[in-house]
Amino acid sequence: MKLVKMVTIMMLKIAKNRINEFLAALKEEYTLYAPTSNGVTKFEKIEDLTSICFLPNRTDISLKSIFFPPKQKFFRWKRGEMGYELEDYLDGEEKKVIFGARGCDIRSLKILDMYMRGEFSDPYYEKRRKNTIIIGISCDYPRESCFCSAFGGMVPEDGYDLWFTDIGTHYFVDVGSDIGKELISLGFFQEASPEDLRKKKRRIEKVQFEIERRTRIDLCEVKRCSQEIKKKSQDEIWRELGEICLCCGKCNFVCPTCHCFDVRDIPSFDGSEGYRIRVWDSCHLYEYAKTSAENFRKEKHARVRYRVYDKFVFPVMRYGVYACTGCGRCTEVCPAGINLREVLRRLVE
Amino acid sequence: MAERRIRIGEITKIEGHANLTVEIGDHEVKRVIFGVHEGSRYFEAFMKNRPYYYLHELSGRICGICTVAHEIASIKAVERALGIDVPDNARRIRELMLISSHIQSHVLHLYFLALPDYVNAESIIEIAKNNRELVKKAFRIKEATNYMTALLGGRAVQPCTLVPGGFTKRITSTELENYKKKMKELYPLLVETADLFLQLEYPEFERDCEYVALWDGKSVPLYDGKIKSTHHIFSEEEYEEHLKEYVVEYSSAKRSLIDGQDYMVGALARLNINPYLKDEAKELAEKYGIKFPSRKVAWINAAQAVENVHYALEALELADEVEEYEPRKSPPKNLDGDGVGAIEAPRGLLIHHYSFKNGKAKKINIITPTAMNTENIERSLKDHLSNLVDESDEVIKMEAEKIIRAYDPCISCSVHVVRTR
Amino acid sequence: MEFLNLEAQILDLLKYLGIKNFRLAKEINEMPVDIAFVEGTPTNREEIIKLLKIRKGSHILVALGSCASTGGVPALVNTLRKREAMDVYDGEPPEIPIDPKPLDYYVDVDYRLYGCPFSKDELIELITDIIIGKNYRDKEYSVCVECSLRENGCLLEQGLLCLGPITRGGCNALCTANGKPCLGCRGPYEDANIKAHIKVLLDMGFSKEEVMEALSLFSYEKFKEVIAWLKEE
Amino acid sequence: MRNPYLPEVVPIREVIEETCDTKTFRIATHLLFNPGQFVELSVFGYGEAPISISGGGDGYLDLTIRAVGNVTNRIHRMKAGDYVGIRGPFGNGWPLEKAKGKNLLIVAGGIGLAPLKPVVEYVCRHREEFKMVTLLYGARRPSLMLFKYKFREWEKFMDLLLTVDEPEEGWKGHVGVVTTLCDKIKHRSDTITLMCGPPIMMKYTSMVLIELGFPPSEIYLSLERNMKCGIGICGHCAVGGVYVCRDGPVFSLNKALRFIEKPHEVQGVLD
Ligand SMILES: Cc1cc2nc3c(=O)[nH]c(=O)nc-3n(C[C@H](O)[C@H](O)[C@H](O)COP(=O)(O)OP(=O)(O)OC[C@H]3O[C@@H](n4cnc5c(N)ncnc54)[C@H](O)[C@@H]3O)c2cc1C
Ligand code: SF4
Ligand code: SF4
Ligand code: SF4
Repeated sequence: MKLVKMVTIMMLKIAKNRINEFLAALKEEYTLYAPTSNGVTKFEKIEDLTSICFLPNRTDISLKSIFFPPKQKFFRWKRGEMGYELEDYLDGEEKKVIFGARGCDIRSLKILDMYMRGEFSDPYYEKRRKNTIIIGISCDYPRESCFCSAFGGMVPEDGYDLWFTDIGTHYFVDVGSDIGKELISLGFFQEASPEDLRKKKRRIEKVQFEIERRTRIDLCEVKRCSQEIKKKSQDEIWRELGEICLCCGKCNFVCPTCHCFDVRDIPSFDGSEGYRIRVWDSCHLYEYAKTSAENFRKEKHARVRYRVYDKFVFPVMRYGVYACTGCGRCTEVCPAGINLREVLRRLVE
Repeated sequence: MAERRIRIGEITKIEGHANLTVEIGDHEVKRVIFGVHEGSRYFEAFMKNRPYYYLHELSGRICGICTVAHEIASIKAVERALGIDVPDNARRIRELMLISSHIQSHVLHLYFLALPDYVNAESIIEIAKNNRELVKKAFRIKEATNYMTALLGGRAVQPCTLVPGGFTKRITSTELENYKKKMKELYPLLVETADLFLQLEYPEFERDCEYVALWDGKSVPLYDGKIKSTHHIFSEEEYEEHLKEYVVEYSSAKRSLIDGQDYMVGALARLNINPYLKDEAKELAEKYGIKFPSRKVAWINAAQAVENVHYALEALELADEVEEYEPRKSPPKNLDGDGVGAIEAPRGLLIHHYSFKNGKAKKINIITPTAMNTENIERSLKDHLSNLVDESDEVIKMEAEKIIRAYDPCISCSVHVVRTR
Repeated sequence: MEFLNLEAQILDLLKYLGIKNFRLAKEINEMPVDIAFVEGTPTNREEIIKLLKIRKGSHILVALGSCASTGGVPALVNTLRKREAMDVYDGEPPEIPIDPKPLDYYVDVDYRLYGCPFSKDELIELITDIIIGKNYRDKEYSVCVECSLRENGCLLEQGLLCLGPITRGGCNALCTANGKPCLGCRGPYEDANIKAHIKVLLDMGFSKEEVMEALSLFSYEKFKEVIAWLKEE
Repeated sequence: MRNPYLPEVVPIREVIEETCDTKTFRIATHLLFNPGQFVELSVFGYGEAPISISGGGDGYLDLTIRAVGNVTNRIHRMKAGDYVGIRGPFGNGWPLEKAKGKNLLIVAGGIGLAPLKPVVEYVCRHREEFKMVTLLYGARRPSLMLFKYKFREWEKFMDLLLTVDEPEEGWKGHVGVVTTLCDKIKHRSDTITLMCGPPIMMKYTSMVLIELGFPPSEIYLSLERNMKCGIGICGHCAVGGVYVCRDGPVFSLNKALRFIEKPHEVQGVLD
């Protein structure tokens, strides 16, 4: 008890040139995921520490697919004595460390948890999600499309084990959990000075200010803003967006909180065995809400509206939070140039 | 003796639709008509006025088999015409692609189209019933070669990484390693294949004609070289002076002659013109008493089998030299110009020739191997069948088909492409 | 042709299917058949008649590849006036050409395998579905979907002219994964917002000609109207 | 923790032909359910489909299925002894408790009678728990009516109002859409209405019932949506912020009308 108290008061930092040692030590025991760059930046399993990419801000592709891969096998079936034999494909139980997660990444995991580990828990997600250590890091400067300030800012309140902030030759380190406390006992960390703390604060404020300046919306009053958007369900904006949206689905796939999936059976030639898999799905696609009786979201504008509502209205009604992190990925990939930040501004103002 | 007409309405086991009519009278073959009755597709017409960066996409669709060869020839012509730089490395990778697609094409022809003729089977499906292992082997080679082409080209048919100037994607050392590994695995199978096909009894028929192939005086080139025939050597750009095309009324495919003579292109022509086989391949051939140059038409099949071994070795050497390829931009230096790309497709010499104005193709000429071979096929048939005039229709038909199939003609290719003025 | 590229699977497949009529691999050709795969599109009258015969003699007719299902590259000839096309033969074609059209212009087509070349995976899916009696459905979503599932970067974002957003998925985004923008070889899907995408491309700075070129490359038959509209604009 | 995506493999015990396109499959399982709940039915190789439970008893469940697509067509070719997979039961079911002591109006169209059959059977067993009970059932044609062999028994316990869109030989009953029968309902007030059928039918019937004075808060609808998981994760069934699989499939009309994204089933009602 005493130790814990001491640690929480202590301010820590780690020298940049010791990061690799630290990660190597972690890699001994855990599978390490960190950003890499091969045309696009994304989180990948790290075999070789030199392939880690230290980015100034978030990755192009979110870390969703580590826990919820685009295609995932549920089970294999095989015709047998007693009808069918099923073989489950629950996998990915290894202990993971994710290094280099951003505030939006961490918030997105909390949102995904809300969907996937709620009343009904998704075992395939659960299995990959548990035993995950998260080391987050502050952004050096925001991307053009970022608007996390609308959701409380760049540094999340919780959800990380360690949080790094660049203060020159060192990273300032915040500890966010008991596991974090264990990690700092590994011996790579040293005490930080009040000057370091000031540096950290200045650093974060600067970036934060830049994001706010661009975003110019504040959705922090979740309930009120959500109500505001809710009122606009018949607004002409939806028709406008419906005209230009290509319904390509890219915004859904890159979104770190989109979790829809389709379930498919892949049989062998004679159907005696096969796999049941799930594949990411998108609410912008024509067949998404199609049943034998009717297609319930045939018009494109209804699909566009649905996505915005499913981020800013429905989850608020259900869970009291937005299902958006302000990462701006959807805006960045949208070929039609639909900018979620602008859409929200129009809706809220 | 009354005149006899023997007709094969549709020749099977070749790519495309063609028919054959043989007219016999007075104990001699009066006329052989090798007709192509596929409708024309006017590639050269609609490729006109298309921008240079789409030409290889279109020409890749001329034929479903030699897509790699067509795309590469097309790109080569574009690059020459517009002064687009190609790194040496990219050139070599293209050569590797050509090699794996050559082997693929040869294996397809040998096992699936030619072999049934020599083992008296109706089709490969029948062979599969009795000798599953053999067919499995053929499929394994095909699969391996397709895999290799796909490593570099994205996919084996209609590769999607080729662009003027190089490739669209990074070609990593792992991919090159895998190519090499696969080729090594494949090599014994190719030797076995050669063993099998060199043993077969081919029709003894011999005939003199011109052979035409790329030539560089030291190897059996696929990608670069001068054009050499039995009697001439000329550069790619000079092809128009020597190869003259014409239309015959009973066929929708154009034909051509080299300085007034019919000529043969393809595996046999390549080996006849280029006596530079790798030792292993040469020894293998000689083990079965097969030597090049040779005038035996049916030895085309033997030549293909030998080539497989040769090119596999060639590829292994090449792959050692090749380094990783990083995509880079290399824009055309000029938008007007004229360029010829001649390469060796599996069935023989393939020439693409474009003239550009403002980046758009204004003149297009494509001569495919089969178009070059048709006149030669017809004349070979006439000679060969002359020795058989007294045989029954069945025998004549069968012998005729054997000869035609030996050439591995690709009818679709020959029709799809015709010259524009 | 691509059939033989099924390689490993083909022998497996023969356990369930007999191939009755396969001119390339086999000599004797029989009718009627259960499934007829037709590749390419008729180029002369004889072939139209043959196609009608095949339709009559087969239970299921599958249009294999771009040419058969959308008209494909050969349909580009429809951009020309007849005279220009015939110039190819120095003005004397052996036969008056007919316009390349998708097979369903002539006969009912049960299934289509889009693409040039069509996707092996889809062929396997179709054959499996036919054998086990399942509905095979055309993909009603864009290539972007498959591109996103592969999580490779987007070429359109890099400023290349990509037709992925309006092109029917099913190819597993092969070209784009290899760094080549989608040229629409599978044709547009029903729900595609074609005009909106054209606008996107124009806004990106591509000229009308460039966009028209790209659209007509593989699916001229399907984009005819849009191209005409674009010319008008 | 049991994997909710993993179906239980169970045999079909019996197949009962209902109409030309509908069959009832008696599945051997010990699952317990509430009327109005559904299961996810797997036919391996063909996929999964949500199917309402149309009855049950000792060691079995009944699934009444109309052949429209992959799963449903395939199961129609199956026979007793063949195996399928089921997951569930899912969904909230009909608010039977609320109806106790009140009048009960059951409105069904076509296959929509399947999820309502357990309610009807409950009424037959516990008639005393309700005041007046009416079953209003419409089908496209007389030959497409489900459970005709049960009607005689049901009639003993409730008012049975039947109608068809197109008559056939021998049909002496009412002709017309379901709404044309609504004025024959003998009870107006203090009535809980349970309704299931095609979207268009639910919409017009709701309108007419409201006009007749039935309050929307006492009308319950069972919605049909595309469903992949049945447990509110896959997202397909979401409508206006609720998951039909988890929060429904039964909703009060009142609630459905307040969804932000109005379900098609009630579009136009009260406008
Ligand atoms: C809660 C709930 C309860 C239900 N209860 C029942 C019940 O008790 N009994 C019952 O019969 N049904 C019931 N249904 C409906 C049933 O779930 C659907 O009919 C079923 O999902 C169809 O599945 P399938 O795999 O057979 O069809 P699928 O193959 O998935 O096809 C579904 C629909 O897709 C469309 N489709 C099919 N082929 C094509 C094509 N080639 N191109 C385009 N579209 C196509 C058609 O509209 C088709 O009807 C219920 C649905 C829900 C949500
Ligand atoms: S990315 Fe843009 S165009 Fe594509 S579906 Fe989303 S909003 Fe529409
Ligand atoms: S909706 Fe857009 S901004 Fe919000 S989390 Fe998803 S991708 Fe990021
Ligand atoms: S590269 Fe093309 S197909 Fe892929 S996501 Fe981008 S626009 Fe779509």
